[in-house]
Amino acid sequence: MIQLADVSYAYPDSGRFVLEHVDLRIEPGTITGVVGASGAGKTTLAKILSGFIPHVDGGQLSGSVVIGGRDLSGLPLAACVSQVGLVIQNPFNQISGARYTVRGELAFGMENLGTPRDEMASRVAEVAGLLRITDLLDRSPYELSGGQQQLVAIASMLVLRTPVLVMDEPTSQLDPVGTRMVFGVLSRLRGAGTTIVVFEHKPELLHAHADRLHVLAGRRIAASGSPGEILSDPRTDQWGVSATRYTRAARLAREQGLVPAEAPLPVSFEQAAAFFGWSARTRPPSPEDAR
Amino acid sequence: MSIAIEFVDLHFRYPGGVEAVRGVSLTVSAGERVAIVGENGAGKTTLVRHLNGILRPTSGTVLVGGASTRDRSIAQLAAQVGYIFQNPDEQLFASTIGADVEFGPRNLGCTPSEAAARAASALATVQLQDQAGLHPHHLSPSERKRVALAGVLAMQTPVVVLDEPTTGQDARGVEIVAGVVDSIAAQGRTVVAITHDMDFCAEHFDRVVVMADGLVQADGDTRAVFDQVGTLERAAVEPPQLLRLAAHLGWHARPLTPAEFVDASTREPRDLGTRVD
Amino acid sequence: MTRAQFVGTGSPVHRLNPVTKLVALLSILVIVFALPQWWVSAIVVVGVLLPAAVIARCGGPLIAVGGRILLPIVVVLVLVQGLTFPGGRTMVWQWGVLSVTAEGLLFALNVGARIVCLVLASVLLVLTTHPGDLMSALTEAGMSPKFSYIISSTLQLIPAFRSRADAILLAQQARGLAVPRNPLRRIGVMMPLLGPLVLGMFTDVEERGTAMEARGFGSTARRTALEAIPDSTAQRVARWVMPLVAVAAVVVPLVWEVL
Amino acid sequence: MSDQAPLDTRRSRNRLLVAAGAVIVVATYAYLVVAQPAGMADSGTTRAGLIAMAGYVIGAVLIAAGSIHQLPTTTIAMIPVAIAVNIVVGQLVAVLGLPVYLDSIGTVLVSVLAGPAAGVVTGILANVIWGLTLNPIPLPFAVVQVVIAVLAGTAARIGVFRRVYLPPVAGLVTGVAAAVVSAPISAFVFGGATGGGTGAIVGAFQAMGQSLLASTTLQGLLSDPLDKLITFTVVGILLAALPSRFLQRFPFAREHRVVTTAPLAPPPSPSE
Repeated sequence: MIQLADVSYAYPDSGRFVLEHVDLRIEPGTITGVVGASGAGKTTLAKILSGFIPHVDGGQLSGSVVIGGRDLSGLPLAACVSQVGLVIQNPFNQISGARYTVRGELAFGMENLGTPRDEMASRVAEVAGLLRITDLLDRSPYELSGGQQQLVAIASMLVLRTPVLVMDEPTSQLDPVGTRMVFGVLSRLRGAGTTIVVFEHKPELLHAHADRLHVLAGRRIAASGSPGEILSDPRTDQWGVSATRYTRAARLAREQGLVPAEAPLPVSFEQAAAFFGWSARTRPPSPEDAR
Repeated sequence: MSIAIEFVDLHFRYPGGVEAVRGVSLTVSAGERVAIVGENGAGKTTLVRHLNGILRPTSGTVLVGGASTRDRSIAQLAAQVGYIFQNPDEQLFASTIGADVEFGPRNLGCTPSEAAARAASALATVQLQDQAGLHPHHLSPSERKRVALAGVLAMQTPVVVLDEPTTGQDARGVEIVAGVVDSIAAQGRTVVAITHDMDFCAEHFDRVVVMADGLVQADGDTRAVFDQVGTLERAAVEPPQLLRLAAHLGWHARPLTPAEFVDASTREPRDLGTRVD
Repeated sequence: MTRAQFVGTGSPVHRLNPVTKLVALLSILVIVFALPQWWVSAIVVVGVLLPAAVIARCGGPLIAVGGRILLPIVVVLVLVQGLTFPGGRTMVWQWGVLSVTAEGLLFALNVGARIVCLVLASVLLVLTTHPGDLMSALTEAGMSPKFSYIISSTLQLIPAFRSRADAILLAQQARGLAVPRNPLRRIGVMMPLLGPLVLGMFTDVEERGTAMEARGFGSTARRTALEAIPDSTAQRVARWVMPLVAVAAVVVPLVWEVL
Repeated sequence: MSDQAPLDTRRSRNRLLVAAGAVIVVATYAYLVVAQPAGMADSGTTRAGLIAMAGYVIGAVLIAAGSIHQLPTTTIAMIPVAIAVNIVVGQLVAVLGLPVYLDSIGTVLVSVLAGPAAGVVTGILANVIWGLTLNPIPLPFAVVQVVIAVLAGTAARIGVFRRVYLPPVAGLVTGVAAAVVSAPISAFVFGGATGGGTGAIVGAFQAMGQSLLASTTLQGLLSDPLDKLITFTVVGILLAALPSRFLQRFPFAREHRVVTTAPLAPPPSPSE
């Protein structure tokens, strides 16, 4: 379990807080999405969750960050990174370049931690199969496309098998097919007990895969709830969170009085099909239809 | 202020030997809003990079305002074609946002006061007027992308080319970029955009060009192109959400915006809404 | 030229342990600098380097690359020292005010032979050794993994940075930046070009540091390696014998002089 | 290594390596220049080449080894990027046809932001990279980079980069030092011929009656000070234009107030 209690943070010498009084509770073996406008502090929160703040970036951190019963500020960085794997936003910078092939790049983290040779080879093969990059293993990571590099960057953390994974926009360079595949892999990892925190803003995928969403706005957690609740909330625009076109159309229909005001708004394609299918037959959808 | 652009049987082969554009002929009239869609490697960026001379045709011709781009340098074409690159960090350099936005107009020969006025108005268009005195890197990446957009808008070119303008933008950023596209077109200027965001594309462009394998696969009115399901699938393009939903519900209408969708929902035959299980 | 030009022919020279080759290179350098007569270098080039290049099937690239580096140096060396060597007394050839001295030519021959040896030996090592293998082998031999990371990472980053520099140049030209003809006025276009490159560097540096820590680079655990480095008893012996020969090349002449 | 004792031993071992390297470099220079072994300049068959090469290379290796161990991972991660900037800027400047090299901007930036030790490693490994990319000529000159990095770092520490007009002065001084230190290598290893243009200049000085070492020193003094002056000036301008947020990330720059004397922002207190 991950628990943030009253966390505030200011970067060194900056004179202002980027996060204030953040409380967050994340259950083990779940996928948690964190959404919010660009510049709302998502990358900062990702670094707090993985111990890089305050261990590397310094600055002023108050409150407590407890992961698996231990306070991160009391642990050395090496212990933090063995608990929490961080996938940073830009895959180009996640790739170390210390090795000349994707295979070597994937093994690099394990080499640093002293993983035995046979074990390294089998973990590389397993993760590469999972993310469908087996045919890239002997290529140079720098001659790959942005999307392929992003898959390599994700794989380079998955091989370390940390109990917690924090991912900062892990699908920013992927096409829809790649994005769905990555979320599929995350769902499998959750099934195996990994706790995943993903900073992402693709509403359809969050709705399909996340167990819970938190909204970061105005330097704090502005709302928490199920993906359905958060993504159909009337405040999405104000939070800088994008709603699906289904939700927007349904909201418009509700504003025009075409459906009852209490009807829950759809987020996904399936829900929207049900919503507008029913509305077209003039029977208002019941709350169960949209869930 | 309004000029047309034309590609005539354009071929382009990279020095490595890959032929990225394999015979494209396309005319864009002044004031059109054209979106070019297709998966990575389809040749979209290669095509539009011919508009301001970054790439030169292997064969074929590119006409901007009726004249070939052949004998004009990138800097000369810059007065006619504004090109907004994907990555703002490859162009922002000045110590204030305002100064950076003035860079383009100054290069085009504007007086300092004119450049400042243009910069102010461009920054207002992207809603960053209050940040003009800050360093570009005080902003979030999504805001920096809007600074780069303003830097090209301030050059007031008759043609504006946008490469993936909504990538990395949050909800509000997408809305602002959409507003920019609409306002450029309203002034009779031409907008050509490459985009992966089909919903954005459906709501703000008159015309869609689908590319795959260096060729144009479909070209025409937005609604008509997004209805060519087979072609889109071959080009690995997913139709916009609402259009897909309307088709799934068996509607005749092909709505592009939430308003059109809701409007259509009241007019569609009611018994057709039962295909849902 | 900033890309490592490894030519992978899979020859016996390629398959040697990279440390063996590096020790050989260093021993050769010590020998030719300790015995500074031109014929020592000539023997090393003809007797060791060229045969090794033939075995490695890298003769062509070695001559091409080595020639490109050496030709200007050797030409300048012979001309400049032949004509202007301070210790020159014995005139061999005179034309107007120009005079070539025997001492100057001998100096050029002695120095030039060593440079040829230095360049050819280094280039041969680079041609026959993948930089990654060299770094892995040196790390295994006790070099700090930090060196290995910096070298390998830099070699791979350079092409990416070069395309970034190209992209910056294009982006600024698309904003109307024209490069002036006057070289001094060109200094004015430096900031729009260097600015984004250096600013980008800061973002990269921060993210790369984080990513490296996240992958345990700061770990104090005993590191392991994915790939095994080939080695043999013969090579282990050679790695002792070659430096001994080099030391002898330094010590023997000294003792000779003293006696 | 969580306990204190090994950390201390390692720290003193690192200092010892750096000190030994520095002593060897200085001794080499002193022997070659001050002691001027008899007959050294008269033929190519003295051991001056061996001494110059061995002294400088062993010195550079010791200094690099002693310096790299002091650096935290975040600083190490910075070095490849800085070397790439060195090389790419050098090439950009060449493409633009500017009359300078500017191939040590990255090294100077690292020295200023992360301290001389980081700069030393950057500079030395930049020359190793050149060696690995098929031009071994710069390799014996690695120790010159040590001088540049140490002087740049020291300049930053004493506040040179807080004023616009001081970096050019520091650059000039650094350029003179670099020229002086590199001269014995040019003379005794390469016979004055490290390249076409520079070789011709060395020849011109020799024709005027200068010794080989004096000629290579004078040749260096013609180009290095101007180049380093421009390099330091450019770095000064870049630093002045940087948002403070970037500089706060570097403990050395923060601790020594490298760029500004402005007071630190007071730590904020949470609202409510």
